[in-house]
Amino acid sequence: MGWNIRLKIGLAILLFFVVLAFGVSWLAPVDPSAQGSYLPYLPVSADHLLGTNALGQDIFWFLTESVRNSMILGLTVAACTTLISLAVGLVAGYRGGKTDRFIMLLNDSFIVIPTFPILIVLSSLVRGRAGFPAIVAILIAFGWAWNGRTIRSVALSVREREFINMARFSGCRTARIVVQEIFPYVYAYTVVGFINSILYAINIEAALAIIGLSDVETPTLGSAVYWPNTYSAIMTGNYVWIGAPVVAISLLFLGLFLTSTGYNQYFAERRGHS
Amino acid sequence: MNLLKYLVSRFATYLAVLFIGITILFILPRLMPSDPIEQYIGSLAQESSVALTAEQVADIRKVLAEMYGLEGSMFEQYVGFLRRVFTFDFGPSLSAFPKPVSEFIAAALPWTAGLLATATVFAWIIGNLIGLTAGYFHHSRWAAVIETVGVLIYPVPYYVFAIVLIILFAFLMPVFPLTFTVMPGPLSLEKVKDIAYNSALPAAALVLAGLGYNILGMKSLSYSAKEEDYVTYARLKGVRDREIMYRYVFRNAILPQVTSLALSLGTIFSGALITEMLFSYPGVGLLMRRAVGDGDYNLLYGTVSVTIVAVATATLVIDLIYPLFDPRIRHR
Amino acid sequence: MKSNATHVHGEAASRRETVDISLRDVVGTYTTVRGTVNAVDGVSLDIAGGGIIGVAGESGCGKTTLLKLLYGNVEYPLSLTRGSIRFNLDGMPITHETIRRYWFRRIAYIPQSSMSSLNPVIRIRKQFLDRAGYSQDNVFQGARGRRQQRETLERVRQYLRELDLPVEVLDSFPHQLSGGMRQRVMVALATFFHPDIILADEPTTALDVVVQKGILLLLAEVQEALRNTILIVTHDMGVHYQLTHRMVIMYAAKIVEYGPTEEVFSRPLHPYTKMLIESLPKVGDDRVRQGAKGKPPSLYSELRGCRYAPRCPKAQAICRKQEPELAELSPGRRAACFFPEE
Amino acid sequence: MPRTILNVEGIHKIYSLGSFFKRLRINALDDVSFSVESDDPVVISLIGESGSGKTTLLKVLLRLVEPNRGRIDVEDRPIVAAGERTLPDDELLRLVQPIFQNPFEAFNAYRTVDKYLRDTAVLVNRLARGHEAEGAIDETLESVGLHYGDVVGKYPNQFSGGELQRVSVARALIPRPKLIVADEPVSMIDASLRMNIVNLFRKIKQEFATSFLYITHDLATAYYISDYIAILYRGCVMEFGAAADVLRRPLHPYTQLLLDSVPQVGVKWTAREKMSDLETTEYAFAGCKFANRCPHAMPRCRSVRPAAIRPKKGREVYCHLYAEPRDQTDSEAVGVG
Repeated sequence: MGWNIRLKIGLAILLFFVVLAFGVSWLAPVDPSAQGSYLPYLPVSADHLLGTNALGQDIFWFLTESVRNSMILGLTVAACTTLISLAVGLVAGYRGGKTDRFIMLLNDSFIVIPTFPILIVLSSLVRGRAGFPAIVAILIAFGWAWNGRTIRSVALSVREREFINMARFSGCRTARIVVQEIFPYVYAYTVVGFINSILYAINIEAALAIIGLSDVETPTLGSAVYWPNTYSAIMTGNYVWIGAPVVAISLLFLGLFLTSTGYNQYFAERRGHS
Repeated sequence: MNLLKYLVSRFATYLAVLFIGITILFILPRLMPSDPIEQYIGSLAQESSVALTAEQVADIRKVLAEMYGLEGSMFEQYVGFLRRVFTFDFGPSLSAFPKPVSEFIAAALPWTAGLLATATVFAWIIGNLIGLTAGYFHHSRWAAVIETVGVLIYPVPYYVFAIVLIILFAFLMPVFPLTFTVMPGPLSLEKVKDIAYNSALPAAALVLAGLGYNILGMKSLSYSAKEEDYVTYARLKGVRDREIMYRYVFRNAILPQVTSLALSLGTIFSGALITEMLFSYPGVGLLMRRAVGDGDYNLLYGTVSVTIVAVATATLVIDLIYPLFDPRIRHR
Repeated sequence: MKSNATHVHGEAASRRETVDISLRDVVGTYTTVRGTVNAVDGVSLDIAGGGIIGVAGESGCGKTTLLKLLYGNVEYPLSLTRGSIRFNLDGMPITHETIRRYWFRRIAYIPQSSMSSLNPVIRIRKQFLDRAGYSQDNVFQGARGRRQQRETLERVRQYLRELDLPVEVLDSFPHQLSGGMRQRVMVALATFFHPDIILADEPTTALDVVVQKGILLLLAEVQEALRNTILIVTHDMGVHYQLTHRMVIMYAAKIVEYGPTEEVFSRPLHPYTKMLIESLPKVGDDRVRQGAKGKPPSLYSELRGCRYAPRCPKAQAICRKQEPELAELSPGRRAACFFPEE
Repeated sequence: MPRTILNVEGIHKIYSLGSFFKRLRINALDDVSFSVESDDPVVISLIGESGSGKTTLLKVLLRLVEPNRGRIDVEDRPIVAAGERTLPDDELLRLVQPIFQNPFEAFNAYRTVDKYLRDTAVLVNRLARGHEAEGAIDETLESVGLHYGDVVGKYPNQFSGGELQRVSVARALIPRPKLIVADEPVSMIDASLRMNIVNLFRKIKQEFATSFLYITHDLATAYYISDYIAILYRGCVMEFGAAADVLRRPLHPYTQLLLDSVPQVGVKWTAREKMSDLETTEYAFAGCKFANRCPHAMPRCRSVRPAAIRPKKGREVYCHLYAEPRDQTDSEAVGVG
């Protein structure tokens, strides 16, 4: 069973960004966030692939650094939320009953409560300082709920399947049953959830940065939009400065989205014929 | 499922959301190393050329603590905070002292509610209709085109739509205003037009951002509903195509979409806040932005509390409407 | 059905007798990821006269596919790749192409699963009316549409009373009815227009025996009153014995035997039919039974000769080389076997 | 003194449905008792329609569900008593093993089937991984007509239903249990192949001295294979006794109705029966649960739960029709048919 078109395109886009972030970005000749390294407003050329901005930074190198930081943030948040959602979802789904009802009440609350205003409160309290760890913590605190919900509902339905009883009478205890029997069924959803969490984390941090409430001194995809926005790059006609990060964000999100839905489809097809 | 059981469980969720949201809001600043009072005094000392005496500082501290609800034990503070939220009294605004925060919020809330409700309902209905058509006629070429469009716009975040719309329609083709400017005055046809003209871009950004989600969701739901036995049977009964599409496919596929709308309201609201900030639209989002800029904690807590209450209530309303769509909950 | 049934069905009763179904070399093909497979592979048969016709066979033999082809329910991945299917209803020919126009009014269908075959979100009443063509749309046509709808609903009520069904089911949603009641609603839906032919696909498989008996006897009564043709597909040989007048036995996409039910059971011609009947245990019968040896051939592979030959105790060299015709061995009895049972 | 193969005593199981305010209590098992004593292994059939409680009883016996009251013993060893688990889990697995209805549901589609066999050999039989476990698996597979090579590394979808059910039987046999509980084990298998599995049960019963609890709605295979039979309706035993006796000379009107409704080859149906659809209220009846549908129902049937009447040794029928005349205060109300 081959990869479908979505998965192919999505992985190709992600590969491009991974190479950009973790391969190419180390080659930057100077610290990309240092201001005044070059003359401002240099046009696109071989030396400066996307030109330079009003602050005398190379737009291309700044962008690679931004992509890297955003991806590190996304991967960190996604890894933690995936672990939490797996634990929560499996416990709620497998235990059922009162445990399940309590966890789901908590879970639904975290889905319904809008994350963004809470983050605004947080960032106003720390005033942009000590930004990243606190933001990561809040993103994790609010990020597990969607996946937790999905994993729980899968676990809940698998729990009722006959092969769970079969495993029990083959001598398996609860931990073994969860790992051997239930995990294969939630595995695909976990992968999809992981990718979606990357998107979620990068997205919210970027939103926060764009309105100046994240740690804008650290290059991220959000601060890459914040600076041209603050310096009115639109009015001064420096479209590459604002355009490049906007395109990068859209393309990265498209890649993540295509990979997650493509993988979902791929797995569903495989399940259908295996 | 029993209707009563359903309603009780939804209401429990509502209370849990309120409780957890408000509690987080209460705990969060108390976990932070920085103290809003010291921060305020610090900034005050910087701004004023005259040095403050120790007595003055102590006075300010006392006043601020009272105003922020930071007096007494943790429990007393918590009860006080809950009272503030449920009486809709968040104390005076600091940046526009002594005008109460609730007045600002009362002025901003209708704008946000109007924009958000219009855009969400619009995106939901249009998205579901397009999705239904694409899912029902999934073999046609148009369905593939629609799906591609959906895939392309779904992952694009709110702020990108906002920025792109600003560049396109406020700079390159300046047909819409860059910032929101509606003259105060009594409601007239003229004013409604003015509001519509000024709200067009933020509304468009919100609709675009919500459209992809609804199109893709409805497309896959109606596609799978079409495979259900009751649709096959209706077809074999000779029921007309249009009737199958609406009364069989749509009526069933819409149910998960209602639930999913309720669950995604928080995300939609977050998106609306940032859109308002980028368009300077005079809603709760902009107010929140101003509160952060001015270090106006009462205003900030007021707006964020109202946001949480509003989202939870809107979710509850959708959940309460749900049984109208699903007879299996209405009639046991 | 109550005594007034003859009155209601008087007009219907007079026009039957000349129904026949004619299959000529029918091949139905599924397109799957493993390639194409002929689930019905060259079936020819003429069924004339009314009555209840049973189609028997085990899983994968093609009986449900045959029913789909007959009903014209041919959608991807199934296709009719060869042959012709014709109905003759009192001199009116209906072919594979035109059948859709007669669905439910003259040729009706009863599906296997009544739970999933009823729309869960609309009332039973509307699921009657939407076929009758008097749905909400007609209400908008004003007083005439509303009156027509009322009249149709009254006829539906009347019909349910004839079938001994509580009229209240009309105002229920499917989930409020028991499995047996839902399946009786399906029977009522399928017979409301007094169709000439009813095709039923395992109509009682999911039901308990007591409820099953009620549904089957209801079908038998409907057939007696309407004097029409009912074609019933089921794997349960007991159901065939109780209900059907004639039966078709299928094996590996082919018809292997056709004849009056009583005779098929008392004197099966095809070794497969014989094995099928003899493997059934019975209450009160203490003989040791043997299950069948081997399994049916995969339809994906190249098949030569009689498809039952590898499992047949009587198979000779010719059985493996040449395919036997479904030949008429005695009046009304056909079997596809070189060495039929005596 | 013969052994008690299976003793079920006063089992109650109540499920609560509905809301916090309007509770609907379903007596899924309402005082179920029967007992089989024998020196030789036996097959006991549990017959009932959907909603009869036969699956709940199976779950109680396998301790997947806890009863509200009552006790169960297998081979003179108490499994549950008064809601308590009276036998350690690992001992239960060596005493009782299940076979499930749909073999494709009973094996995880993502795991190879031999893993279940190995788990059973290693975790239940405490055999060492490798040769020791594989030897035991191979030996057991041979007794169901398969070889280790036929199953190793294969996923469930690579088997036919009949083959997979054999693997399932082999797995249940590995611990050499005293009782195998088979829940509708042949209902998913084609009729002509069904007897292969049923005959396999007969062979195993003799070879391994294993008793079977065979749960089914199919009276014909039950007649063919069982030594004892219990007829359940709405959570109550209606009739119990030697299989041939119960099915050839049914006493309870419900057993008679059931036998009348089976579409059996050779005996044509006559009249249409009075039908009752599944009624949830029947679970709550104070008297006989069959009273609403019973053609012989008397006034007391609706108010008094009939006690077990023993017309002869080893036969029990829960019906007022067979009560001693002196108990029968309203015998003139109806003629006994």
